[in-house]
Amino acid sequence: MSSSASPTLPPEPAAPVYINALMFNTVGYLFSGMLIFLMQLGFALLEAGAVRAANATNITLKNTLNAALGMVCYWVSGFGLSYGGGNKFIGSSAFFLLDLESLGFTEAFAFCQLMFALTSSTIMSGSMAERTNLVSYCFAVIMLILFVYPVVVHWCWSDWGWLSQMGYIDHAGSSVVHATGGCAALLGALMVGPRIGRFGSSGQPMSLPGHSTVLVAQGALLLWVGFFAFNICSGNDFTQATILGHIAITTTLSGAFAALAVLLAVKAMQRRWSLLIALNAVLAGLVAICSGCATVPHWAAVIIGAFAGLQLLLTSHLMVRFKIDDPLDAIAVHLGGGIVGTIGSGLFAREEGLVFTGDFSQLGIQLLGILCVCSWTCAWSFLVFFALRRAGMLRVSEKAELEGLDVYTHREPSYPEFMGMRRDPDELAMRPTLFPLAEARDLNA
Amino acid sequence: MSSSASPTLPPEPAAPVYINALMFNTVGYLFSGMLIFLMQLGFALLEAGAVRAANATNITLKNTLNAALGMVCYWVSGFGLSYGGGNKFIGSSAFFLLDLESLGFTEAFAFCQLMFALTSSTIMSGSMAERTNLVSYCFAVIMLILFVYPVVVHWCWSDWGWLSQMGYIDHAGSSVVHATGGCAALLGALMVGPRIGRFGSSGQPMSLPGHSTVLVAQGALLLWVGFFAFNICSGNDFTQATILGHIAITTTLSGAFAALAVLLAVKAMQRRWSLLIALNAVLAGLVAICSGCATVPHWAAVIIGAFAGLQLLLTSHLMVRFKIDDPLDAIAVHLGGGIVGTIGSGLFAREEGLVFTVWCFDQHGFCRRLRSFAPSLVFIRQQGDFSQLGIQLLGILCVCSWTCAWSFLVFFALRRAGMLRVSEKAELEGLDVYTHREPSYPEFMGMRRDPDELAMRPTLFPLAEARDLNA
Amino acid sequence: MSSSASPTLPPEPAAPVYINALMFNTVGYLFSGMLIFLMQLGFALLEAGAVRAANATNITLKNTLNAALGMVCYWVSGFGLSYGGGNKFIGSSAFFLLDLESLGFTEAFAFCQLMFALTSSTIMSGSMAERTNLVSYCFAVIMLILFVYPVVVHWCWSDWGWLSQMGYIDHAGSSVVHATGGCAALLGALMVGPRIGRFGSSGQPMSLPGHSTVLVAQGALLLWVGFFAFNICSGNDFTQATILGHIAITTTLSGAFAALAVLLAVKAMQRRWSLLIALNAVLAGLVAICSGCATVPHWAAVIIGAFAGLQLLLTSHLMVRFKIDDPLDAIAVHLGGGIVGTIGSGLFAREEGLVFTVWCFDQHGFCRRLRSFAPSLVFIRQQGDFSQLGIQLLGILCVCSWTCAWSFLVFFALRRAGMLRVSEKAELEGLDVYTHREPSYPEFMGMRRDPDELAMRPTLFPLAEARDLNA
Repeated sequence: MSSSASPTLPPEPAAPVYINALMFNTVGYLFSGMLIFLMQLGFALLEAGAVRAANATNITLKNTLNAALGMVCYWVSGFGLSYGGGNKFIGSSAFFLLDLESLGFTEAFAFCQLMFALTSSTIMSGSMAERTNLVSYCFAVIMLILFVYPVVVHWCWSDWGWLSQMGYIDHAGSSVVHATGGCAALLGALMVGPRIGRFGSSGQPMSLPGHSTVLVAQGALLLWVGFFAFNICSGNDFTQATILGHIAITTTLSGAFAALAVLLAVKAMQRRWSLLIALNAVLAGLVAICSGCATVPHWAAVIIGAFAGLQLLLTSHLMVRFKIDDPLDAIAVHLGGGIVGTIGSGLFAREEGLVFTGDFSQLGIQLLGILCVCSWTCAWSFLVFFALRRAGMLRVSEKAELEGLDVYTHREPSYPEFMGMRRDPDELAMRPTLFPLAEARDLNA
Repeated sequence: MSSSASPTLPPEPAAPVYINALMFNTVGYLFSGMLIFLMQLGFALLEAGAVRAANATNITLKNTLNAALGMVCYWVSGFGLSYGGGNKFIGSSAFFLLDLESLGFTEAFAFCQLMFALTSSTIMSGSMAERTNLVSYCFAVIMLILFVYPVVVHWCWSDWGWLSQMGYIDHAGSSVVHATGGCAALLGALMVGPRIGRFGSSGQPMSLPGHSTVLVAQGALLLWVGFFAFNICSGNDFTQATILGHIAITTTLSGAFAALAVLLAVKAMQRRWSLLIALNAVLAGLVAICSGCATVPHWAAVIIGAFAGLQLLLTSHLMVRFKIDDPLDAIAVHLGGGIVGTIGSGLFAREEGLVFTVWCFDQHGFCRRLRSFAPSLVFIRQQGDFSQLGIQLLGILCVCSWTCAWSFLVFFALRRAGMLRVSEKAELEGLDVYTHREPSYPEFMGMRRDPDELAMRPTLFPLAEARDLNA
Repeated sequence: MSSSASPTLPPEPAAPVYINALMFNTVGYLFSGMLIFLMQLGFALLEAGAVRAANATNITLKNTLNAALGMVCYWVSGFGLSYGGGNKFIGSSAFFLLDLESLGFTEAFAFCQLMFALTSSTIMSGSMAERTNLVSYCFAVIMLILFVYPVVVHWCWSDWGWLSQMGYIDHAGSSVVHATGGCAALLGALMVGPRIGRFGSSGQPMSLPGHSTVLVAQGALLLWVGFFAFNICSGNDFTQATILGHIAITTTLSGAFAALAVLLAVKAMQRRWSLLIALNAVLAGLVAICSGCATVPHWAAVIIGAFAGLQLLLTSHLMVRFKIDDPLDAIAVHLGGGIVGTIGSGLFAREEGLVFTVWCFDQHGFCRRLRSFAPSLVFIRQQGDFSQLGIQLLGILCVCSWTCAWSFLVFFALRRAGMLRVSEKAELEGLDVYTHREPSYPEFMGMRRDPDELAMRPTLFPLAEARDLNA
C-alpha cells in the first residue's frame, strides 16, 4: 500500500487494544441472538408448510406477532422477572430495562435471552394452528412472556433461583424453554379442541396433511442451524472454549441419531421413509440435548437423541388416542423431548449423573424441577385458556374455519393465483373457498 | 486425552496469542457482512412473493444481478469514492481496492461496506417490479453503486465528509442507505409508469396481489435478522460493548412497535388483520431506527418505530393517490422510514436531540436540562437547541436531492432511449417466459378456473385473473 | 444504573479476562460451522427446486439424511482418518472423537470440519436426483464420509499429508471438497443412468425443468452466503486478519464475475437471460476460488471466476453429449469448477504461481520477478517455474482418481445388487407418493390442463407434461 496516499477508514489503532471478556461476550451474545432469531423464521416456515394453504397467511402472521409482541413483553417485564435480582422465586428490578439503559453488556445479554423467550412462546402456535383466534393467541403470548416463562427462567437459570441453587441441570432449556412452551401448547390444544374433520364420525383420526413438505423441511433445517447457536450461547460465557466445543458435538450427535432412529423405526412400522417424521425427530433430539449438552459425554448424547426421537412416535400416538389435535406434533417434540432431556441429564451428567455416581440425588432434582416447571406452566395456561374459552374468544367460528382463515380473517389468500383449483370443475360453483380443506384428506388414508 | 498419541490439528499455540482490536474487528466485519448479505436473499424472497408468478423468475434474477453487478461496481469505484481519502465531497483513492491488496483489515471493512451498498440498490427492484427492462435495471444499479451511493457515504460516514464533520447522525444509514435507495426507487417508479391493470379506466386502483404471502413473510423475517447485523456492525468498532448492546435493544423495540401499531391501525380501519402490511411495518420500523439506534434512548425507539410504521400507511396511500405504482411499497418503507428516522435522531438523540436540550425545573426549582431525565422534573419548556435537528434536515434534504437528480437523469435517458420498460406484449405474457424462457413454476402452468379459457390464453399464469380477489 | 439495586446476570468479571487465540478460534469455528451448515439448507432448496414436484419430498429427505448420516460417519471415523495423526496417507487416531472428549477447542474444530464433509457428500444427491434409491444414496454417503473424503483431507489439509507437505494449494477445498464430491457425483450419474424421458427415442435431449425457479434461487443465494464462511473459516486461524479480509474480497469477485460472464454468454448464444444458469455460474465461481482465495491477487480472482463460469457451459454441454443426466449440473459446477480453481492457484498464487515466477526486465534493465508487479516492467518471459502448477495437477489427478475408483466400486456393487435405481413404476409415479407417501404439495394435486386425463393418470404431478415447455 502506498503509505502516504489513502488514509482509509477505519484507522487502525496506534496502540493495540486487547479484547477482554466483556467485549467478547457482548459480541458473542449479539451474533448468537441473531442466529437464534433465525429460529423464528424456521418456526414460521415449519408451521406454514404443515398447515393447509387456506391458513398459511394466518399462521405466518401468528409467528410474526409472536416475535413483535414477545419483544415488547420481554422488554416490559420479561427480563426484570428473570434476571432482575429479587428472591428465590421471582425477580424484581430492571423492568423496561430501565436500569440497563447504558449498560451495553447487559443489554446484549437481554437481547440474547429475549430470543430464547420467543422460541418458547412460538411453540403454541403450532399445536393450536388452523383454528385459534388471533387475539387469543396474542393473550397466550402475553401470558407466557410477560410472566410465566420469566419466572421459570428465574428459578432455573438466575443465580437467585431455588432450582438453580439446588444444582438443577438445564443448560440450554430442555425444560425452561421447551417443556414450558410445550405445556402451554398442550393446554392450548386441549382447550381449543381438534380441527373440524380431524376425527371422523366414529372418532377415527383423519389425515389433514399440510400444504408443502418443502416448506416444512426448510423450516426444520433452519431450526437445526439455530439450535447450535441456542445451545452454544446458553452458558453465557464465550471464553469457555472447553465447554463450547463439547456442546457442538453433543448437539450434533443427538439430532443426527434421533433422525436415524426414527427413520428406521417408521420404515419398519409403516414400510415407508417419512420425511416429515424424520424432521420432527431431529427437532426432538435437539430439544432433548439442550439440557445436558454441556455435561453429558458423547455417547450419552447418542442415547438421549435416539430416545427422544423414539418417544416422539409414542407421544404422538398418545395425542391421537386422547383426541388432542396437534397439527405440528409440537407437544411430542417440545414437551416430550424436553422431559426426556431433563431426565437424561440426571442420568448421564459426567459429574453428578446416576450412571456415573450411583447417586439418585441429581435425578431427583431433575424430576422435581421438570415437575414444578410443568405444573406452573400448565396451571397458568389452563387459567388463561379457560378464561378465553369462556369468553368465546378462543376459537374461530366454524364458518371461518371451513372457509380458511386467510380469506376470512385477513383477506390475504396465501397463493392468490393458485386459487379455485379443483379436481372437478363442477364443484366450483358450490365451493367458494380457495383451497378445498377436506379434499386432501383421502390422500394419506 | 491420551497426551502422547494424537497430535491432532490445529495445534494449540505454545504461548497464548492475545486478540487485539484489529483481529476482533476483522472477524466482526466478516461475520456481519455475511449476515447482511443474507438480506439479499431476504429481498429476493420478499419481492418474489410480492409479484405475480409470471414474473417471479425475472425479479429473482434482478436480485441476483444486483448482488453480482453491485459487487463489481463497488470494487471498481464504490469503496474508493466512499472511503478513499479525498476532499469533503468525494473520495479519490483505493479504486479497484488496489492499495488495499494486502491490508486484510481494510479489505474486511470493504467487504462489510459492500453489503450496505447492495442493500441500497436492491430497493429499486421492488418499486419497479414486473415492468422494467432487465438491462435498464442494470444501468440503474451501476449508476447507484458506482457513483451516487458512494458519494453519499463519503458525505455522511467518512471522516472527511462535510455532513460527517457537522455532526450529522446517521449511525446505520436511515438516510445513507435507505433514503438513497428509496429516492432512486421513487424516481424509477415514476418514470417507468404503473403496471398494466394497476389503475382502472377511471383511474381507480386495482389490486394486483403477489403470488405468495409465505414467500413475502419469509423474506421479511430474514430481513429482520439481517437488520440487527446491519445496525450492530455500523459503528465499525466491535469493542464498543456499551454501544452494541444498546443498538440491539433499540432496534428490537422499533421494529416490534412498528408492527403492533400498524396491525392495530389496519384492524381499526379495514376490519382485518393484515400480514403483508404488518411485515412492511416491521421493515419501516427497522429502517427508521437505523439512524438513531446508537444514540436515542429506549423509549424514543418505541416512538420512532411506531411513527415509522404509521407513516407507511399514509405514504402508501399518497403513492396510490399520485398514481405511482410501487408493488412492494418500497418507497413508503425505505424513503418514508428513512426520513422519519433521520428526523427522529434530531429530536431524540441523548446528547444533541431537541428534546434533551430543553430546560426544565426540577423539584427543588433548579433549572436543569431534560437530558438528565428524571420523573421529578417539572416540564416547562424554556429553550431548546434546534441545531442538531437543523443538521438532520439539511442532511436528508441534500441526500435526497442528490440521489433524485442523478436518478432522474439516468431514468430519463433510459426512457428516451426506449429501454426503460418492457413491451406491452412481454408484460402481458409475463417476463419469465418472454424474457427468460424459465417459467417460475412449470408444472403449475395452464391452471384455470374454467378449462374453456385454456385455448384462448397461452400464458402460464393469468395475470389479470387474481385482480377481482381483493376487490 | 442504580448501582445498588439490580445485580443482574451475568456479572461482569472483576479483573478483566483477556481473550486468547484459543478462545477466539473456538468461537470462530463454531459460528463458521453454523453458517456452513446453512449450506445444507441451501443445497436442499436448490435441489428441491430443480427437480419435479413429484420428487421434491424425496430429494429433501436425501438432504436431511445426508446431514444426519454424515454427522454420524464423520464422528465415527471421518475426523480420525483426516486429522488423527498417522502416516502420510491416512490418519489413525481420534475415532469417535474419543480422545477429544474434553478438548473443546478441537471439538469445535471437528464441528467445523464436519460441515465441510457434509458439503462434499451432498453434491451427489443433485446429480443422481429423481431416480436413485434412498438406501443406495445412504451407502454412497457412508462410503464418502466414512472413508474416501477423510483420506483426501488427510492428504491435502493435515500436517502429515503427502500433498500438504509438497505445498499443494487448496485453501478451502476446490479439490478436497468439491472435486471429490463432483467425482462421486459423476460416477453416480453415470452408473444410475439418465431419467426416463431425459433423452428422446433418437437420443436428443429433452428438457425436464424443475418445479420452482424461486426455490432454486433461494438455495443458490443461501449457498452464496455460506461460501463466504466456508472460505474464511478454512485457514483455521481467525487471528490472521490479513488473510481473512483478502479471502472475503477474492471470493466476492470470483462469484460475481462468474455470474456476469455467463449471463452475457448465454444471452449471446441463446438470446435470453437465464436465471438458472446464472445461479449455477455463481456457484461455479465460488467453487473455483476456494482453492486460491487466500493466495491469488484480486485480478486473478476475476479471471478464475469468469473462467469457472464459462467452463460450466462447456462441461454441461459435454455431459449432455455423453448422455450423462445431471439434473442440477452439479458435475459441471463442482467438478468443473474445482478443477479450474485448483489449476488457477498453480497459475496465479502470489508466491509460487507460474505467472509470478516469470522473470522480466524492469525499465532499468534489471531482471526481476513479475511477482514484484509494476507497470513499468517489460514483459519478456524468461523462465517460469512450473513446479507449483505441477503439484496442483498431480494433486487434482490423485484426488479425482482416488474418489472415482472408490465411487465406481460402490456404485457398481449397488447396481449389481439391483439396489441403485428405483423401479420404473416408482419413477413414473413420482418418488414422493411411491416411497414416502408424502406428496410435496398435497393440495395442488391432480391439476391437469385437460380434466379428462384425470381418470387415466393416478400420479399427482404429471412428470412428462412439462417437457414440451422449453422444447
